Amino acid sequence: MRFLFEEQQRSVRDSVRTLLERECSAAAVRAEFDGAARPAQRWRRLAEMGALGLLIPERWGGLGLSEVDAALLLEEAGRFALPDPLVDTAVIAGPLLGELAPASVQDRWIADIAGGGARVAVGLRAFGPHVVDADTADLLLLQDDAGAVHAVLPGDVRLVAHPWLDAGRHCFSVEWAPRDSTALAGAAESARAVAAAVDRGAFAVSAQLLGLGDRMIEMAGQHARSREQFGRPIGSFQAVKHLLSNALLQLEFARPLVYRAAWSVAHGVPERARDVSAAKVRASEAANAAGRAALQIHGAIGYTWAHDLHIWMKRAAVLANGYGGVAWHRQRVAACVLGPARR
Amino acid sequence: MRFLFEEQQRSVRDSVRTLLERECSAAAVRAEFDGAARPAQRWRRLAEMGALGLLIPERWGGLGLSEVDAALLLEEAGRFALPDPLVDTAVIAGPLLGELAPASVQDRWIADIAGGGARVAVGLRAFGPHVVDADTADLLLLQDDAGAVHAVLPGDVRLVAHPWLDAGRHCFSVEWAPRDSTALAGAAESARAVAAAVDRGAFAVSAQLLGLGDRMIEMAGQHARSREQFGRPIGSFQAVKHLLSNALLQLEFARPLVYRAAWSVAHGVPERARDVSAAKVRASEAANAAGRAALQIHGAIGYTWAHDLHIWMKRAAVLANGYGGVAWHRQRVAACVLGPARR
Amino acid sequence: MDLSFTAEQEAFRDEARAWLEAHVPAEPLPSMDTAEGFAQHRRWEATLDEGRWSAVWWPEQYGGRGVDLMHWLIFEEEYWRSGAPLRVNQNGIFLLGPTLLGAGTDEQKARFLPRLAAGRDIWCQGWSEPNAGSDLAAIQSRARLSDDGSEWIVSGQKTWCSRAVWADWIFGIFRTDPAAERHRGLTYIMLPLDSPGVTVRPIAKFDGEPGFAEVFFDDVHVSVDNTLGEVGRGWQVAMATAGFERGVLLRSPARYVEAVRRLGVLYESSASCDATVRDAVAGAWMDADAYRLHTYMTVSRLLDGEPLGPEVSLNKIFWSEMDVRIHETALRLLGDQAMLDGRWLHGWMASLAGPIFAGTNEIQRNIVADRVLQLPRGA
Amino acid sequence: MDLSFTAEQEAFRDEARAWLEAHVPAEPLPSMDTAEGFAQHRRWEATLDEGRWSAVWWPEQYGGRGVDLMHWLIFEEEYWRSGAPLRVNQNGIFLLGPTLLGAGTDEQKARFLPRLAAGRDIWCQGWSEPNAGSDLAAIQSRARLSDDGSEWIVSGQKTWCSRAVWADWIFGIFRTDPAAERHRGLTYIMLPLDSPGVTVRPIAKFDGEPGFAEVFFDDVHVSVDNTLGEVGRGWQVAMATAGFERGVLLRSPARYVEAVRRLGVLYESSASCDATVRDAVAGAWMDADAYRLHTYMTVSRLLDGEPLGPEVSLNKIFWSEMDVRIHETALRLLGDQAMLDGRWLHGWMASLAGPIFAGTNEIQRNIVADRVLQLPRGA
Repeated sequence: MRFLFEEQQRSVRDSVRTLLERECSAAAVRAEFDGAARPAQRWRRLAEMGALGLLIPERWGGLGLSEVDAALLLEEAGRFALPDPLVDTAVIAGPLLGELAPASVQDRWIADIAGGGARVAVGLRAFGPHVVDADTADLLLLQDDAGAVHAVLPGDVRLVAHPWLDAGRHCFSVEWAPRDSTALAGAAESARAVAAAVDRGAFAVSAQLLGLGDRMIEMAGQHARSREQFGRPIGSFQAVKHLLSNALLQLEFARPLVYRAAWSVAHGVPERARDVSAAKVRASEAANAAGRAALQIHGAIGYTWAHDLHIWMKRAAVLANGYGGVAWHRQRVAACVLGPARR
Repeated sequence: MRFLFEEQQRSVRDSVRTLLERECSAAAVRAEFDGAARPAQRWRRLAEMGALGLLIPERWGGLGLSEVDAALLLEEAGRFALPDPLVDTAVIAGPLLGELAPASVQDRWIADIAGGGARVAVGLRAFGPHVVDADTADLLLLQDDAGAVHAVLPGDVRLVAHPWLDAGRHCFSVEWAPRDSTALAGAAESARAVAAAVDRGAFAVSAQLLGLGDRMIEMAGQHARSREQFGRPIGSFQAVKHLLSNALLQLEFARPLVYRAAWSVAHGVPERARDVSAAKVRASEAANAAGRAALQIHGAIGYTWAHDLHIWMKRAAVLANGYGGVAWHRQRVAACVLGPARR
Repeated sequence: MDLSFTAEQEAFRDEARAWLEAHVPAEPLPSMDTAEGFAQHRRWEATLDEGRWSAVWWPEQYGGRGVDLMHWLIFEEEYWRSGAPLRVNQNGIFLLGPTLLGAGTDEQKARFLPRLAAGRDIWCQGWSEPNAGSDLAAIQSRARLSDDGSEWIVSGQKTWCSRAVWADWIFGIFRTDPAAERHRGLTYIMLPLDSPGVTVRPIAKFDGEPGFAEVFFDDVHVSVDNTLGEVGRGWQVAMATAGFERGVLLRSPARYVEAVRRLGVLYESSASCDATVRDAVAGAWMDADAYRLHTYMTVSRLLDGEPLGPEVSLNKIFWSEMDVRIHETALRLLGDQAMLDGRWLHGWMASLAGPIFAGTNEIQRNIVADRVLQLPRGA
Repeated sequence: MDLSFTAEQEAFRDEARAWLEAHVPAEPLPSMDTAEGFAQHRRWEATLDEGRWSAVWWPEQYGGRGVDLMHWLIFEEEYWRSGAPLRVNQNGIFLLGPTLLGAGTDEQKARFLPRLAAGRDIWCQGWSEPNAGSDLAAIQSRARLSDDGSEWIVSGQKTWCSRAVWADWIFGIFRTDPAAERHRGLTYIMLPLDSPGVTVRPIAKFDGEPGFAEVFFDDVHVSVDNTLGEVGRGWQVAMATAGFERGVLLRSPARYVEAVRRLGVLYESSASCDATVRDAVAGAWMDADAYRLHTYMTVSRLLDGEPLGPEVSLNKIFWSEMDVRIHETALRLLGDQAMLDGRWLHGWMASLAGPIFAGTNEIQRNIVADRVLQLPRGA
């Protein structure tokens, strides 16, 4: 039992943080929230440092590492509110193609994913009817009604945009017709790989939520130290202290659940579903609570579009609601721990 | 629309407060909690001031008043943690006998109840399997499996004592055999009166819970004003201020629900069940929250047997759990407002 | 105690309901934080005034009906039930109105109130400043008398002025005695926003709409006739109604009763089998009902001649937290549709401001602790 | 990261499990807050020591097994799982023990630790005083040196001393420099409770049992050999382990894992169809699992040579609030049996003390805010 990240994993975290400080500044995130196009360079840099191939076997140019190695990187993606489809492309799609797709499809796409040449949008039924960033995807992985996963090209779908809370990413319904030629495998054969992809995705988003929460607590701390009212920093008031301490409490006790989910996904333990859902529940609740505390501490200034906070809050809300919402994951934990619900 | 108590109702409150200050001091309540017998004089005095006949028609020596007139009196009973069976005897049993019993039973008991000559213990199935203070009752009103209410004499039952949280009152299971001769009326005929008695009792306890909560907030305020730490009264710390403010908030927004329940019971409005249950839910939650806040503010001293607080907390917990627990009443509110639960 | 309405009250309710059914726009108006929406909301204020519904509890001579606050609550119930628009002049009607009625001269009442009721003047408030938020007494914006004593010359900056972007007038408190500190030496002044020297800079809020603004004053001249109440006692003038009627007027219960009704409709349509959400919906119903009844109690006390005290701070805490809970419950019911643009999502964003504006809930809890619970003042 | 246990750790677990299965009393012992229960718990400590399980992470020469804290966590998992009794000497083993190991002389370690491990000396703590609760630095109890410098002469009063009624020794901090204030001039001293001049007055707690006591010192003479650490640095001596190992040792996760397992059994047997309670049970499981994993993280960091910081204050807040939630959920499941005497009801009463003792949660939140979040100190 050794529950901490090793030196090499921490150094990945440091590298991606350095990269995102440059490529994913709050100003850049804000610009995209206000409608600017996503800069291609950021995705390229992420590929160069190996972030997109982390979970992809070496024969396709990936690093062949595990979710444990990815956890701190994903946390940084949250901390910087990275808008790019890192989870869908690199965490869900890459390994899913590796497990499920025929060799020709694998050879066409996987190396491209690892190399930053392909963005993939994902529509798994467990995650609801919407597909994020389908407009900028080079490939869509979509599940049909029977459960089979299809690799569909953008030209073969019609997108209906749904304006939503997170202006930095775009939400769509996808109209498409499943064809035998697009199916990666049959529904029955897909089930195991899809279940793994669902858990991998939900874990990855949990890690992002930790980072989002961290950053919002940091924002609130900065504000509380500098903003003065009644002749003293507002952070010296006990109401502010305790509000932020409680937010930190929730986050710090969500953290081990998320890190453990990384392990459970990486090792495919029997309790994987339970562990991922517990992580998603608690990371979602903690990130949203951190946002609410940060907003209350900021007061009116935090309620403005000009301040960064709303972007982080909205990203957290959307990620908490997506990839299986809190209710879905809570019920999954209960089912795993207590058996089927009683009627 | 005039949602306040009239002068006369407030003067009943003042009278009973004066009476209880004398007859039901914290020292007396504590002594009974430690095993002393209940003083007969207190019950007599309550009868003399009309408290036991408030809801009983004048022809049996009662005052023929309504639950609205009783509300503030019941609140005082809570404030002073009155141990005596006021609710079971005067609020539930008296009027239930008046509605349901044959004339001979009415004539035997109702005037005695109003006059303080008879204590009644009540076992209604909606309130669970236990009967409180069955050991000191002159009469037991018990519901059989079919729902009919029986008037049973103490000699005809066997009591099994259950030590429980509220040492000031005693909890029993009652072993008894329903007989035709003890039945007040058939099950079908009883249903309406029993439903009314259930709502009347649950309302009455809600009012007591308000008073219990008030007193605990008062205790906490007194302690916070006088206890010094770090060279200042602990009540000057924002953490203490906000904890107690939140407790007051819950209580003050439970209050109108309880007073409205008095009106709904008194006037038998169609929404009576909903209104009583909302009152019971919120008064229970508020009283328990007041207790928890008061305990936290008192610190270790509040956790001792020597301090009064534990008695008030335990009474509140037992009353919140009894007369239909919070879950039962919450579900009843939901059923009234939203229709049957979905499966 | 009598929880039924009188025949006269029921007739008043019927009249309001009939008028609203005939006049409420069939389609919701665009957001009042857009130019077009603001204009349409202003027209709605005029329509309301034509029916004499703008501020029913004001004296008739100023555009009201001279009815009591219980009637106002009844009107509000019908108003929210009817789906009528939000009140673009709410700060004028509910904040300035009572202060003018209490502290204004007859001339001021006649000059301002009828135009206010008719929406000809839309008002915004000027309380907060960059360094005076929770600590409102730290106000620095100044007004000095002109040499002839006929005008105030105002300089400084106000901020978080809701609806200031398109409003006509601003009211606020300004430091008129530069030597006085904190709550002293402040004066309540009303200014036209088109005065030379006024600059309004919109601030986009959480949802991106310019719902409030900064207002800059650069030697703005305004007649001393626009002083409300005594010079140097602006704090007292503002707070006299702050404690009194704001506790009731700021958020009428009908708003939440209607929100919870819509929540029930959403529950009906959702087919959700999640009993924890059902429980939250029932909880929201109890919240709204408790707030409605609590307000009846408060108004009954007022009509009985009792003064309101600092306990009204509890109201602000309660409705703002309830509002968040209602909307969070709605988002839970919406499930994977929750994050899509829509009325509940926007309502949720709006609800998040509740615990902050009009005095943060932390400030309200301090007031409750200090003045209701009589706990010792803190450091 | 490796979340599996080593073969050696598994063997250690198996050994502990086998021993516990063979030795844990079949019937629960009577409450340790009764004379008879205390005596039985003391005998259980001796039994534990015979098996060398009393304090496994202590060096072997003092009665431990010289294993690391991860092994201690494994032992605790087996201990709680086995239904073994509460530790009557917990203050000695978990509070005094680490301090003695860190600051004691070799003579003191040899003199005290083996007797402590064997339950021959049961210890209670003497921190709080009537005027020094949350504000522990306000300690007034004094110790002055005898003329020949060989003894402390102790006077004053300690309170809330858990298990002091039947304990043998007390440790605590006393003011040895009357001129020094607050955290300065205090000394950590250990005293036999049967010393002349010591009076122990039991205090009945919430449930009526004499679980703690006031201890009065009236010119009590105690050898200076019983000074722990440097004279005048008692605060630092006490806090060195307070921050370090108390965050881990005070409440091991296994206690809550076991409580949640019992909660699951209660759920199984309850036939409750209330989905909101089911949700609370699942929430309790997540709580206990989070706390367990959090502790693994903390111990892994310790074993990696990292120091622990003020963030351990989060542990105290978390377990104490979790404990209340677990018991409240159990009472909900028990329904109309909830208020009857029984293990869950008594556990609930015990849980209510959690947010108060060992530094109230308000104090812990201050520590987190000041020292983890780096917020400015308040007034």
